[in-house]
Amino acid sequence: MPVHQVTLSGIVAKTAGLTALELEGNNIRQLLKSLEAACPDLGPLIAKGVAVSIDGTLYRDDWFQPIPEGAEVFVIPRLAGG
Amino acid sequence: MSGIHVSTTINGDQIDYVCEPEETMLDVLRDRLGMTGAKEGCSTGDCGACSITVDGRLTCSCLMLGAEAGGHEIGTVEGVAQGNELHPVQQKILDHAALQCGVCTPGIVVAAKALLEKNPDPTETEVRYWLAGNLCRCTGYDKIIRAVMDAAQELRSA
Amino acid sequence: MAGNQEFDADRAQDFRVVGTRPARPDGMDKVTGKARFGADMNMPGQLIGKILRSPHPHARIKSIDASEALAMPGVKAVVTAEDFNADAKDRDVLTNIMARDKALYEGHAVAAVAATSRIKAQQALKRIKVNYEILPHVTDVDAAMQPDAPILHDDMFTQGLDEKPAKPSNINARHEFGHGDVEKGFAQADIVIERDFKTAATHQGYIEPHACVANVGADGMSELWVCTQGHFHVRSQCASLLGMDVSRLRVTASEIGGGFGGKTTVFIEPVALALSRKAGRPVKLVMTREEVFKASGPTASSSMRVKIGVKKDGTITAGEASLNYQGGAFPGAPADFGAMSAFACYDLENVKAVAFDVVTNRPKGAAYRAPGAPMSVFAVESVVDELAKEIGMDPFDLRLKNAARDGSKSSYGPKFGKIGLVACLEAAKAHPHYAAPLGPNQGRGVASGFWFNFGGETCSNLNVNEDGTITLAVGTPDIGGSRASMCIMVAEELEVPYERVRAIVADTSALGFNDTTEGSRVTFSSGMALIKAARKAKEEMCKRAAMMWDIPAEAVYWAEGAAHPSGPNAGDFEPMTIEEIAGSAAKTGGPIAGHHEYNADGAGVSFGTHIVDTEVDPETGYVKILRYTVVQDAGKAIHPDYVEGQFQGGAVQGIGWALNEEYIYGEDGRLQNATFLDYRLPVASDLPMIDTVIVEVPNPGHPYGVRGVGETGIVPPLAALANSVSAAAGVRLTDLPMSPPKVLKAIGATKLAAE
Amino acid sequence: MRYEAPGTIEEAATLLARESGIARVLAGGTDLLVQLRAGMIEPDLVVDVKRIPAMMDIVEENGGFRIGAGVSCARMGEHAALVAAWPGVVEGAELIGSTQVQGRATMTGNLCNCGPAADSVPGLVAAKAVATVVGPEGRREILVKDIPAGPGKSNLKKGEIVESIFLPKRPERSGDAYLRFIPRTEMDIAVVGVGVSLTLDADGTITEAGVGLGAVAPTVLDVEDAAKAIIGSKLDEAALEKLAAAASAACNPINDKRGTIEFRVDVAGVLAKRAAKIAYKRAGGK
Repeated sequence: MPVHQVTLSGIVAKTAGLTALELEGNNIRQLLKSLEAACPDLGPLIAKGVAVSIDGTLYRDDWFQPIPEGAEVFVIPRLAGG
Repeated sequence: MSGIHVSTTINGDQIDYVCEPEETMLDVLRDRLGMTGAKEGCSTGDCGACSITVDGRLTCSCLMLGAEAGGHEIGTVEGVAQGNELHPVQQKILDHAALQCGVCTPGIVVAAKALLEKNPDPTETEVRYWLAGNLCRCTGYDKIIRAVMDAAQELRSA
Repeated sequence: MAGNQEFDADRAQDFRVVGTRPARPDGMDKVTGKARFGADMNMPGQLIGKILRSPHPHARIKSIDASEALAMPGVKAVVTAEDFNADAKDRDVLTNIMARDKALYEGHAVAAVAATSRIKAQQALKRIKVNYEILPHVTDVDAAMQPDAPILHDDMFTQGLDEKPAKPSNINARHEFGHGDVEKGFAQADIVIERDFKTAATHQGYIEPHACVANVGADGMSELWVCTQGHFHVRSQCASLLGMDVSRLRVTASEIGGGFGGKTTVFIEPVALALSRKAGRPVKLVMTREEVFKASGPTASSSMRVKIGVKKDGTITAGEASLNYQGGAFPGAPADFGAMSAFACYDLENVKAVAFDVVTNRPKGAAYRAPGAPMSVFAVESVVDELAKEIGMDPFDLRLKNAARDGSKSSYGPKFGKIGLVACLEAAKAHPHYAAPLGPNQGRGVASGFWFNFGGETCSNLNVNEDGTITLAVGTPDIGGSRASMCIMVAEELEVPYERVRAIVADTSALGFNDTTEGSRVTFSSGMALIKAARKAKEEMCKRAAMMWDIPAEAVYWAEGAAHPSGPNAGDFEPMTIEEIAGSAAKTGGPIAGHHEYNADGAGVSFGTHIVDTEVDPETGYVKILRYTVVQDAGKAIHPDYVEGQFQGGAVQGIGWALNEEYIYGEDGRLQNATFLDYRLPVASDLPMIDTVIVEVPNPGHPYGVRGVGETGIVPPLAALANSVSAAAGVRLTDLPMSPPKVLKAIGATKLAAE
Repeated sequence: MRYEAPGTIEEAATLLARESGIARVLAGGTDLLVQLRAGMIEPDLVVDVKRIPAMMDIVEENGGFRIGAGVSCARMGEHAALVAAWPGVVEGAELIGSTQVQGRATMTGNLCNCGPAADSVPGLVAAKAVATVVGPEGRREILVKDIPAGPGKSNLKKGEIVESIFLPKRPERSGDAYLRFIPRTEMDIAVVGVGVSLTLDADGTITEAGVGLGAVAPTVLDVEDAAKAIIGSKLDEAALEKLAAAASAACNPINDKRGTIEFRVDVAGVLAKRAAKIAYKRAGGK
């Protein structure tokens, strides 16, 4: 599986206690599994919902969105709107 | 509580109803007569969504008791179009996309029609002040004002 | 590049229906008064529900005795917290719709009655005895953060700190975004400005109060008619709150009289269902305007500090924001979005935004158009304006020099894709408005703003009827004309006249789950679903034509609303119209339909820039708006009238927020202005025409390039007005709303300082 | 609640006097219905006076105008002679609420609610208008300024109804004006309201004046010091400053959701000057 440089933002970073880490995964679901394994404290937050940004596109759910090699990946709080 | 019998005219039709003394004209229209075109946005006369005319004069139906209507001529949004023929105010509101959610629209239609009957050639400022009691939260009023001005022009040239 | 590359640039060259302005399908009913909104429905044998609400901002509920009320003639049911599912998945919503142990704000529901008339229900409320133990309260965000503040929730320990705090507080969470080193950045600056800002809580102000009619059968079969932005979400919430199966509850979305985020959650709906379940009859529940103000979901008030450093050449070296938002009695103030949006218009090396989500004894906030962004952007854009004056640079030039561009690293982390901020700034700078002369006591302000926009779960159906007309079913309530946009996109895709297509908002039993109409998502998400559904239908129709022509399906293409053989080799056939194909559908395999279900992504962020001129009466502080221009990126305007309408409506809501709208609380913790008389929405005579410029930088994530347009428009006005009024008054205004007493005081203060 | 719509004012007064519970007069109803709906009052009897012909007319009388208590503000605005004689009074009446409210609201209702911010009252006070009151003991006349006793409280006795308001004959070279301050352009309650009425002599010197101030005290004020400040002047700068100072000095306002004490005091002076200038011009002054 490809390894990505992942940046955590906002409360995701604070809960994890770090802002960047290397995670592997072909898609969002695998990435989030790797993240939860690395930072068990994030379990509840991930279950509640986080957003993943891949090369600037925000995904709210969409587990099977592929993550290309070398992509810019952020895990950020989940968004809502009015 | 005792019901009050009221004989009145609504949109040209002779109508009789019984209402409680506490009921507003808006309650009567909506709950007793099934005429739900007038909307209850505030029940304090501040939003204009319940606008009707009484003997041709623009009024909030939430500020009038149903018991007061006896012998008067009531006009509601349901009576503005003649059958399938829209009044120019209605047509221009459609043409200018002067509605979004549309809940204030019946009140605007009744109020604008009343304006143009009184003042066929209003300025933009006159339209804005006349409609100041008709709140619209969606449109910022721009397209509504344009629609009313346009309807005025059409009525004048008709 | 990841992200769905959906945009078809060639196709966008020759749109025929997209970009036109046809009448909307629901228009006729709305101008004649026939359209049915939330309160326009009645069910046979229905009762009227009314809710008893706490008069206290904070009180323990020691007991509730409804026996007298229940004994009154005409009273059929009373419900309290006990009548809801204590294991509901969203505990905050459960506690908000009906207070459990404590009333947490004035207006918090405590019990509800169903009776044979409104008057009887109202009388019954007075006979319900609630024994309260009054507790100390707090309504101000800064006061609520103090260590000695009355605590709302004993189990609230601030999240997002390095260590879990030892004591509970009213601070639910701390959020932080940014990158670089702001201290280093400030050290590089020639000028640093730091200021404090405040904004009052405002309400979405939709003209239609919340309304619903519920009917729960003895067998559990239930229906709910309701004005909502998201009937699927209402179904999901209500089923959980009442402990029912989702399949038992069918929710129909009425026409909706405005929402702006305020109708994205439930308030009275579960109560109506609970009353109906108990009474065994349908129950209609409609909020009064006072209830709407006191017990629906206004937006946050804020207290903020912003610091920005700039070099003399206009390079912004660092930006820092600290934001305190209170969102009422439960967690969820949009502080995180405020922090993410604050500096989104800038490409900064050093940026940091910290935000606190704080609870107070006010109604639980709901979303309001670009939740959280207008406040923080107001603060940032005010400081940017001041910096431009300090270094003697045109405010557009300063913004352009530092603007976020394609590929810029956003202030909240990820890099931007294709964005339209620079296009908006350039269009605004070139607009004649910006060059128009100003008179005495007049000022001009400009500001930009940003919103993310969302996609989300979407399920739409398209049916080709037997006469070749098209019916569309969408699951996203239409609050601003979206049915017209849906018809336009399908007419474009199928190359049929707009008038041949009709869209309806289907109830929850007819479609799969749809996310709510929120996040400016509908034209993007439901629109893309329908484009894809139309493509499936086209493919099917080409197949049917191929079968009838007895040629391979690949040899047929769709154009001008008809199937065509792809060339002489395929065969010599006259085009087969949609009417012909639909008319013979029964013999060629049955009904023709298309549908698409997905979780939409790639919504594409949207930027806008506003210009406003105001005149300040130096003797009274009265602010008159002279001229207003909105420039915003729509990606692609499907129905330009409704895009303009969104721009204009957003701008005017922002004007209200900036000048006069506010929740005013007394020392007693009670809301003092729960009427349209004293909660001052802008009226028609307050405003000039709102000019619009639609910028179109296509969103790569949508086949037609659509970006959501609903929310961004409310973000720039607060700052644009503040900058304009500050210029006109000759003094910087930092406290919203800029009501006349505040403006006059500020002018007076400057005059004294000058002496 | 009972609803009655008698045909004469005597019947109305009798109904009100006999009611042992809470009774209310319904004229325009633009305040009464709001209070009813909100449950702020629960009257036992509502007496609609709009079926009393004598209360539904504007009559010219001895060169002045008698305005029936049931006459809507919109009708006042449509009465050309009234508007010509008392533009300031009509201005005040026409600022009450929206077009919709105008069609129903009455000046007398505005007066009898005794709201400190009633828009039509400062102009009436400045005009020294007189109300005719009918009660169980017959008819009497009372200065408009003496009707309000405090916020929501009147000096009328049980069973008394205001039948009409009389605006006296205008001497030549007279003018009046009403200005109010609201944060919006429409639909608000006055934060400050000022009515000024004045009469000039042939060379433009003010010989008589009245100044009414609203929303700055528990009742609308008749500010004699403000009137004195401009009497004998041609409304020069010095007189205007004295007027503003007197108006501000008379204020005894509160801080509330609509405005602060300091704002009201300041703006009362500002509006007094502006209203006086308009009235002066209307009176033919230069």
